[in-house]
Amino acid sequence: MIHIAALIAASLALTDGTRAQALVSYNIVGDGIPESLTGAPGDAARGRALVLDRSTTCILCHSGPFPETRFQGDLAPDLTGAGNRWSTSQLRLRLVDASRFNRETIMPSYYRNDGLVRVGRNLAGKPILSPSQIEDIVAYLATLRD
Amino acid sequence: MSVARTIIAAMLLVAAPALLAGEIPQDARHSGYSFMGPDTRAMQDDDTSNPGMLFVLDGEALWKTRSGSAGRACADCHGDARESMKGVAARYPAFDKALGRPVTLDQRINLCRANHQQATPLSHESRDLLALSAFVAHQSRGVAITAGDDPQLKPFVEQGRALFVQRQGQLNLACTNCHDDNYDKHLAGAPVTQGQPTGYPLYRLEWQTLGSLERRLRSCMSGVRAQAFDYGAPELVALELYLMARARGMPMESPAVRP
Amino acid sequence: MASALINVPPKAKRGDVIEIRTLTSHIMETGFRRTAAGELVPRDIITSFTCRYNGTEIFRADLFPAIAANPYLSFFTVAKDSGKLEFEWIGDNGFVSTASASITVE
Amino acid sequence: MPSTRRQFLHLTVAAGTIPIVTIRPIEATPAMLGTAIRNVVGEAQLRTGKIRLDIPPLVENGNTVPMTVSVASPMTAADYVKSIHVFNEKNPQPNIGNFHLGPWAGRAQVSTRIRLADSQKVVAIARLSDDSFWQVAADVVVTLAACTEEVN
Repeated sequence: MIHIAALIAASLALTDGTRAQALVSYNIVGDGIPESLTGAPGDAARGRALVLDRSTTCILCHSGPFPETRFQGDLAPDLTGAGNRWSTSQLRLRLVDASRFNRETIMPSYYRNDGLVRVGRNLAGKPILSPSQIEDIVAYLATLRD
Repeated sequence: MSVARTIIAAMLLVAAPALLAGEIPQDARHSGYSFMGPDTRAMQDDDTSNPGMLFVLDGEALWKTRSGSAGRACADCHGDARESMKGVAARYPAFDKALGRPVTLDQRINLCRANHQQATPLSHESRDLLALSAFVAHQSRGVAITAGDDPQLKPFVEQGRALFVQRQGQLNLACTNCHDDNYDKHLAGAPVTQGQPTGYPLYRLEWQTLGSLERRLRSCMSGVRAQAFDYGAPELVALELYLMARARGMPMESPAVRP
Repeated sequence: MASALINVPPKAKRGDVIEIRTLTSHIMETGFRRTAAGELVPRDIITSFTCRYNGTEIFRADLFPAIAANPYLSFFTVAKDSGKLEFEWIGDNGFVSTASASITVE
Repeated sequence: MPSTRRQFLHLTVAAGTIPIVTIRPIEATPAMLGTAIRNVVGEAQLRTGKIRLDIPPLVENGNTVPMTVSVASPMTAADYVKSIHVFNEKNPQPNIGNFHLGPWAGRAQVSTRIRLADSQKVVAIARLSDDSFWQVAADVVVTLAACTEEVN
C-alpha cells in the first residue's frame, strides 16, 4: 500500500502573514518511508549531536547509550538497540510522524506542519526538524545496535 | 463487600465533586514540593530563608499604603489581612458577579484599585502586584483549596479542563500528557510534576524572582512551542481555575519555592 | 522598594554563639547578560555587606556576580552585650540599604 | 527565534521587563581561577584539611545554589579564621565572595547562595590567624532546566 502525503500548504495564509513551508514529498511504503527525504544518506555523527541536543528534545524524553550525558529522560523508551529493532525506513517514518502508529503517543511528529493547534507565531507552518536533520538522526539511530 | 464499596463511593460523591475521567484522585495528589530536593525544600521551609518572603514583606507595607485618588489603603476597607484575607486565595479564581466571569487574585487586586482606590492598575508581574498577591496568598498558607466549588464557575472550569487536555504547539502536547499521565518520570533528569498550583505566587529559582501562575503557564506553553495566551486572557484564567479545582483539598503553600 | 529579612535571636545568654541570617531584595544583575538586541545589560550588584555589633564591625563580605539574586547570608557571632546589630548593603549605582535588629544578652 | 538555538539561549521574559538573552558567556579558565586564588593567597602554600564545603553535588537550578563553608577552628584570640574566600571554575568571573571574620564570631561558618553557569568545581579557601591557607574543592553537577521561557 502506498500513500502519498499531501503536502500543499502554501496557500494557507497564517495570522501573522507568514506562510506554511511546503514540506518535501515522501512516499510511505508499509510502515516506513524507504527513501531519504533529501535523496542522500544522513550523517550519523551530526545525528548523534542532534539526538543529544536538548533543544531537539530526543534526550529530553529518551535515554540511550550516551555515557557522557548525565541527564536523560525516562518518558520514552531507551534508544539502545534502536537500529536492531527498526529498519531505516521504519525509523524515518517514526521520526516524521509517530502519531501514525499510535494516536495517543506523546512523541511529536518531527516533520509535519498541519493539524496542529496554537503553534508559536515564529514556528507556525514549520516542521520541528528539517529533512537533512531527520536523515542525520535516522543515520545515527540505525547505528545503535546491541 | 461490594455493597459497602458502593456506599463509600456514593458518600464520596456527596462529599466532593466527582472526579473527571483521568483526573488524579485526592489521595494521590502531590505538590511540586514533594518532587524537589532537600535543599530547595529547606529554602521554602524556613521563612527567614525563603526569598518569596521578601515580597510578602513588601506586600504588607503596600497593604497599609494609601493609593489612588480615593486616598485609601487596602487596610482601610479590609482591616487586618491576617483575619480578613485568611483563606481568600484558596478560593481564587472566583466568580465576579458584575463581570459574569471568574477573576484571578491579581485581577481582583486591580479591580479593587480601580473601583475603590481610583488607582491605576498594576501591570502583570510587576513587583507591587506580586508583592500584594503574595501577601494576600500568604494568609491562606495551610488552607485547603476550594476554588471552583461555586456552581456559577462550572462552565469555566470545563473550559479550563478542555484547554488542559487539548494538544497544542509545534510539539503537539497537552498539559495532561505530562502532568496527569507522566508525573514521576523525568524530562532530561528533571522530575515531571503534577502541575499542582498550590504555591503561587512562587519564587522560582529559574526566574530568580517571584512569579504568577500565569507566568508559569505561559512558560509551559512556550515549552511545547505553542503561542502563549496573553496575561489576563480568559483562556489563561480558565486554565488557572481548572488547575486550582484539580488541586481541590490540597493546602496552600504561598509563597512556595520551586526549581 | 528594598526590603530585608533579618533573623537574629531576640535574646541570648552571654557567651552564646548565635546565628545571624539576612536576606535582601536585589536583582544581582551580573553584567554578563545581553538583551535580545545584543546589548550588554549593565552590572547591578551588591558589592559589599557589613554587620556591626554595637558599632564594631563583626562581619564583612565582598560579593561578586556569582552571588544569587536576593542575596542570602548566614554567619555567627558571640553574644557579648545587649544592644544593636546594624546591617549595611552597598552596591552598584549608589545602592545603599540598611537594617538593624536588637538583642538582649543576659 | 530559531528553536535550534534554545540550548544556548536562556530567555527570561516578564511583562514590563526587557527580554534578556543569556548567551552562555565566555567561561573563566582554570588559569583565571588560579590567578584569582593567587591574588588572595599570594605565594603562600595551600594546604588541604580544616576547611569544609557543603554544597549539593547535584543542583536543580544553577541560579540559586545553597552553599556553606565551615572551618575547624577554636576561634580564640590566638587561633582563629581571618577570612574565607570562595571561587568557581566556569562562571564568567572566578570570584564568588570574600568573607571577613574574627575570633568574636565564635564559629567559623558562612552560608550563602551562589550562581553556577554550568557543572563545575567550586573552591573554598580559609586564611587562618597564622596566615596559613587551607583549601577544599567540590564538584557540582547542575541540571539544566528542561523548559525555559522564550519570546513568542
